[in-house]
Amino acid sequence: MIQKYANPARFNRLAATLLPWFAWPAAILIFAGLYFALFNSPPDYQQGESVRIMYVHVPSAWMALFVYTCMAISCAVGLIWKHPLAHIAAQAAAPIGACFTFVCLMTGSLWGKPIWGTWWVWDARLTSVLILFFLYLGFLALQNAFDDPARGERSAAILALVGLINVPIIHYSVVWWNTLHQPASVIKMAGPAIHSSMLLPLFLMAIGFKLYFLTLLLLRMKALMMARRARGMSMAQLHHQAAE
Amino acid sequence: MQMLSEFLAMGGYGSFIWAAYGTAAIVLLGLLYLSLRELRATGAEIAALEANSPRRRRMDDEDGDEIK
Amino acid sequence: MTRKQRRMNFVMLGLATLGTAAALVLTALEDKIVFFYSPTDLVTKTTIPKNQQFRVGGLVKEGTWKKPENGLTHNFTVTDLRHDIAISYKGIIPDIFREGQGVVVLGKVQANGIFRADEVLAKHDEKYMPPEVAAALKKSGKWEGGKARAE
Amino acid sequence: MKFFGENISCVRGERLVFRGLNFAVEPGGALVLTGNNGSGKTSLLRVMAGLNRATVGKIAWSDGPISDDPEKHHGRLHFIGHLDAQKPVLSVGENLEMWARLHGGTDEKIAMAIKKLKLDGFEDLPGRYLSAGQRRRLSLARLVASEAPLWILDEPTIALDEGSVAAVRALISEHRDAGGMAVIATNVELGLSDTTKLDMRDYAAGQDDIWEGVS
Amino acid sequence: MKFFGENISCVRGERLVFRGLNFAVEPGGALVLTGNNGSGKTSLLRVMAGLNRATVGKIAWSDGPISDDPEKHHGRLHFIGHLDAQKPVLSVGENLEMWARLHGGTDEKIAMAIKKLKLDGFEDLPGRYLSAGQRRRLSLARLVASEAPLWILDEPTIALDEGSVAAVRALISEHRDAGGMAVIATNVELGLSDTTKLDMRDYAAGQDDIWEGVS
Amino acid sequence: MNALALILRREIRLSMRQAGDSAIIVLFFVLAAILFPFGVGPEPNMLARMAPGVVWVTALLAAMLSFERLFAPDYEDGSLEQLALGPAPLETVALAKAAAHWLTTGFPLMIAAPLIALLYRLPDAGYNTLLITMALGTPTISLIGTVGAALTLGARRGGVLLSLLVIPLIIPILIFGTAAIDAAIGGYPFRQHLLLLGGFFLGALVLTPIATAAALRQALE
Amino acid sequence: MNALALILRREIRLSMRQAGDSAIIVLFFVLAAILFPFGVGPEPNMLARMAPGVVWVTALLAAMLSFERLFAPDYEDGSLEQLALGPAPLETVALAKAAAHWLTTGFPLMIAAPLIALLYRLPDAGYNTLLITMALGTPTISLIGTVGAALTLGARRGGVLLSLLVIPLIIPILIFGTAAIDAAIGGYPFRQHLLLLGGFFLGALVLTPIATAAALRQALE
Ligand code: HEM
Ligand SMILES: Nc1ncnc2c1ncn2[C@@H]1O[C@H](COP(=O)(O)OP(=O)(O)OP(=O)(O)O)[C@@H](O)[C@H]1O
Ligand SMILES: Nc1ncnc2c1ncn2[C@@H]1O[C@H](COP(=O)(O)OP(=O)(O)OP(=O)(O)O)[C@@H](O)[C@H]1O
Ligand SMILES: [Mg+2]
Ligand SMILES: [Mg+2]
Repeated sequence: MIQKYANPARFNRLAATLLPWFAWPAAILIFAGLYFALFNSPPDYQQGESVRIMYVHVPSAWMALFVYTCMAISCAVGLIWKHPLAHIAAQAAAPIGACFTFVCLMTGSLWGKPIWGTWWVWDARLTSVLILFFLYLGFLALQNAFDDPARGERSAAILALVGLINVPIIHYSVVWWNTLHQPASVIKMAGPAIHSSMLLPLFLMAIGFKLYFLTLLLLRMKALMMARRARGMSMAQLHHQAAE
Repeated sequence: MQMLSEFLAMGGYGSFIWAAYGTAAIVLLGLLYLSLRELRATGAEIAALEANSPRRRRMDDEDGDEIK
Repeated sequence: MTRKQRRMNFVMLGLATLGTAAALVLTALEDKIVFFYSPTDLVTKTTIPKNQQFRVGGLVKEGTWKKPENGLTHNFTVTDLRHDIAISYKGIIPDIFREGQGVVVLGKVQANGIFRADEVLAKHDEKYMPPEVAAALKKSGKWEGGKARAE
Repeated sequence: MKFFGENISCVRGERLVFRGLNFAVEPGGALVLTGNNGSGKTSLLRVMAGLNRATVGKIAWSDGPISDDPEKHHGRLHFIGHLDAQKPVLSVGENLEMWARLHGGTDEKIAMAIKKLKLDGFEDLPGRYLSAGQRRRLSLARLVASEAPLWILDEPTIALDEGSVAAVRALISEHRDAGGMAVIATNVELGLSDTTKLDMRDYAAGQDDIWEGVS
Repeated sequence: MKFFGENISCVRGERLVFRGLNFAVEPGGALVLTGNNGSGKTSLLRVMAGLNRATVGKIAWSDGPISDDPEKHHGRLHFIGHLDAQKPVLSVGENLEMWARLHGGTDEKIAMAIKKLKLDGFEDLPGRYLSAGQRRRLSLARLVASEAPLWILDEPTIALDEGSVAAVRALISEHRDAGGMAVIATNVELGLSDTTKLDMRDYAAGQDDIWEGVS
Repeated sequence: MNALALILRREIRLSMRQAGDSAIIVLFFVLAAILFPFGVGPEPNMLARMAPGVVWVTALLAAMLSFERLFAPDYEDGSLEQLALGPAPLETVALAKAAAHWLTTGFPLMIAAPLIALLYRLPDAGYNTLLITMALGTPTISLIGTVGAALTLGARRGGVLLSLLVIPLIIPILIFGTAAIDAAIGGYPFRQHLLLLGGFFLGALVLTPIATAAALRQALE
Repeated sequence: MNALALILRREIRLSMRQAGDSAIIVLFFVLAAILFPFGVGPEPNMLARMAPGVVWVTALLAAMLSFERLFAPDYEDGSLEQLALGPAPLETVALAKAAAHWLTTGFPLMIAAPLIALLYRLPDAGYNTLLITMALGTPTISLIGTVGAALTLGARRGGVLLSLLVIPLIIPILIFGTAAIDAAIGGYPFRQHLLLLGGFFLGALVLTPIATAAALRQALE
């Protein structure tokens, strides 16, 4: 079934149908989320207005982990079942994940200064996220480091799988170590420790970010498939001319 | 006017909050812009190559070639 | 030995090693690795070298924080509800610093027993709510803040 | 035990190099690949050895495809490409011994290989002192130093002088007489008798085949 | 302008490879080096190019020994050895252009070289996609892309298919007709007319000669 | 003789024949460690505080330098091709390579580490723990390094890319290694750090040969 | 076009084509600088004290990694042979190579240095001097590195040997570079340090191409 969409033309058509279903809801949800986040949600009893950073920090942090996990799964599919779309998806996802990770680091840092009293500490959560960021960069660098693009995508895929151990470490770092970063607020046994008036914009933004990710993913995959075809065509034309 | 500046000040956290939202917006929208630009550039490249090729084969051919 | 058997042996050996690895890691995680020490540690662990910087974490004890007159030097006590340590800090404190709040301070114990901090970080818990809700909770006696993150 | 391939296509550097190629080698047989520069001889040899994957198609022995048990396949072949797998700081003897032993070669076999490739007297010479042709002969010595039914040779006579070319020819005949098989890519006439020819030009892919039939 | 060497001995890896060798090439002449593997062909070519020093003896043009003005000597020669001096990330055209320009080659010359070596159509192809023979042809294209009276070629036809070998043969004849000279080491018959042969075996040094004549 | 022993013997022979190789790694280690006092200033207190960190970081950087040539020569001269075509699975080859790397590099580093610590006037209580952490940490570094080396084989600027890939993966070892020494000096318990280092080692022992073999297969395609 | 311009153009083209190369060097720089807080502990005071030293030492180590591939690819694929056989003297080749190395590596390092300093909370007074010392020091490092790279060409474990040769030669630059920054932070005069760095640079500019050319000639024999 999925094999079918390895055809660039068919993939293009699928992307064209899906795109509006991702792009528009993403825009609407993010705008609604922003409205609630900035205008229509209460300040925190402790942190005051600064809590509003949460509405970008937490969704992008979740995306950083989510995108990496998706990327690693897609890499595994590419390595085991040799489906070319899988590598393209991973390749398309990596820069998006790197961007979300960067946003998570920056917003966390900007939140940490007023609340903790420091931009940065080397605690387990912050350090492991930084490592995640470097894994993304390493993935991208490895991908582009080879003359043969096929070699690059497979080597990078192996790296992505090796680095997957980092994801549970990031998530549980606040449990395993005494970190300055707070423990989980939302996904916990006893139910969210966040008041519903703050939970609403958080979820709006989180879902909006996911859809935005899917939008970008489709766009980038399309571009990558076209680039691949362009390379193949130019190569073939060269050889053809040469053979004549 | 005063309401606006009060809103922008965000109870003293304005600079942090706007910097956070600003970075997020720049990074995420920047990526969108770059992706779209890349898409357009490769589209143009393919068009040029197709114009060059002896037997034309369009990207949206109904049953085009396939990588499986 | 056939190829299948040999491969099976390798898989078993690998799984056993991985199991041992997991056991080691889990044993290690039984006692948390510390980013900071508690005031109790300072009392029970006599080996803490007094000439080194380290981190102490706990809650700011109610009624010990005097707003400094000159606006810079803060004196307060950090507690883990069992032991206390007196802290002196010259500098800007984080915004959410208040009595009952979790803090992590970095510094040295001085000859007079007072801990001179070079850095004060505020540690907060995972609860987020509007101020009205917090007030209501406090009133109704369901408030259980404070002791949450004092380990 | 037959070694054969069916409907093989190969993509290198995102270009389809050849497609729909079939071949078969019987014990005692020799397959000689010819074709222009760039027609895909080296690519095909690497696919046969299992170093590269065929993009489409199947390579197999009578008892199953090579992908089922790559190690068994590797145990059945010797591959001599352009790279010589020799260390300049190891002596000729040490260089040869490593590869021979890996494939189960014995001391006598190794001694015989040294003699057949006219490397006697060089055993203790460090690899860095060898000339182009001597180095090539040391690579070829691996064929004799341990046994394997299938020899895969990429332009084996490159850089060899006349006498050595004759020696290699004799080696291949001997191997085939003993029931071995050989696949040889070459641009020059080797003077082997009774070979199957495979002209790569017959399987060349046209410009429009880029995405076709690629799995 | 004659290019010649007198009484040359060469030590490589502490072994005397050849000794007492004399040679001379006149304009239009071609010197073909033959000899067993390891007889010193490559060594002699490198000495001629000025990459290695002769242990004893003198190499000179009619207007003076090459050691007097190495840069002038280098400006007069093209050396094609086993290494190809090509970058996989540069295109065929860029690879060729670099060396051609260094020796003062012009755009037309470069275009002609590409055509003569049948590389047209490959100009924009990255070097990494070339097969063994294509890569060799790109090396040989340097001979045409800029002019030099002396060509020093180490086994130029290695890895080439038949058509390309013929093209190289034509190239060398053309060069000689225009008054150029060539020194070529080879293990195979090249089919050039009117060449001077130099058999390296005639200058081989015996076992006892190791320390003799070594300066 | 089986493949593992054959490869080990060859690697060790190669490193013996190319005399002084591991000596050079150790020398680099010492030199890099000497650089820091130049940059930071030679106050004894400060140096003693830095000692565990500097020893570990420089050992890491020294090891990093040696990774680049772990597979590259074999790749370039075709030996890797021949190893892949041998009857032994590539996982065995990967393990043998890692073992050889540790014997010729990690082990000498471990021996040299206390000397550098001496130079930095590490407090006496730290030496034992330093040795134990190095003994547990350096093999893990060798194992992780082989993955990185295999992944970047044939890549452009492979050496730098390799460091980029390997450093994040090695950071935990560095953290727990130095934390254990710091704890030992301060008189705190450090059992948990050692347990973690041991766990990392065993985990890497099983998982990295698989990743390395997969990466090598890609490299040869 | 003369040989110097030809070679420069080729080197820059190569580094462009192999996209992201200098980006990777800078990344390594950042990564190595990040390692130290792990080892040493994250106390802000101490980090600020270490900042000039760490920036300089890690920049040096990053540059060191890039030296290894300065001539090696050209040596291995025969380009160096051809350059030596070209009509331009080898001294020109050496100079062009050093210039290209600085443009593609030293310059990006110089740009990245203030960022790392920021991470270590270098006092404000130090940034200008940091930039100036890097601007004077990195070209000298490139020049000295070319000598080392040429000397170790074809040597076994060349990379490590190279570092071993180059580090002692570079130590003075490191010393005066960090001393100047320390002086600037402390409010002392630092003109003499800068003068010395400038002197080193000019000296190296004249002497190193000669040494490099001689070493290359040896390597090709
Ligand atoms: C550079 C600094 C920071 C980094 C790298 C960072 C990273 C992360 C990550 C990766 C998560 C997702 C964890 C998961 O889903 O398992 C997260 C969640 C969170 N972070 Fe941060 N963070 C930083 C600073 C902060 C600060 C300063 C605050 C608040 C004062 C904060 C509050 C939160 C909250 C509330 C969550 C949601 C927890 C949940 O999943 O329920 N973070 N952070
Ligand atoms: N490593 C590679 N990566 C990508 N493409 C390659 C690679 N090697 C070869 N090719 C391409 O595959 C085609 C076939 O190359 P191959 O080396 O198999 O040819 P060949 O028949 O062995 O030629 P020759 O006689 O010149 O050795 C070439 O035209 C080349 O463009
Ligand atoms: N780099 C080197 N260092 C030391 N000795 C060498 C080196 N290269 C070759 N030799 C020695 O010099 C002798 C001559 O080698 P050379 O390469 O000149 O031979 P050749 O005639 O070109 O042989 P072939 O036909 O095999 O290429 C060889 O026997 C070898 O032992
Ligand atoms: Mg070939
Ligand atoms: Mg030769």
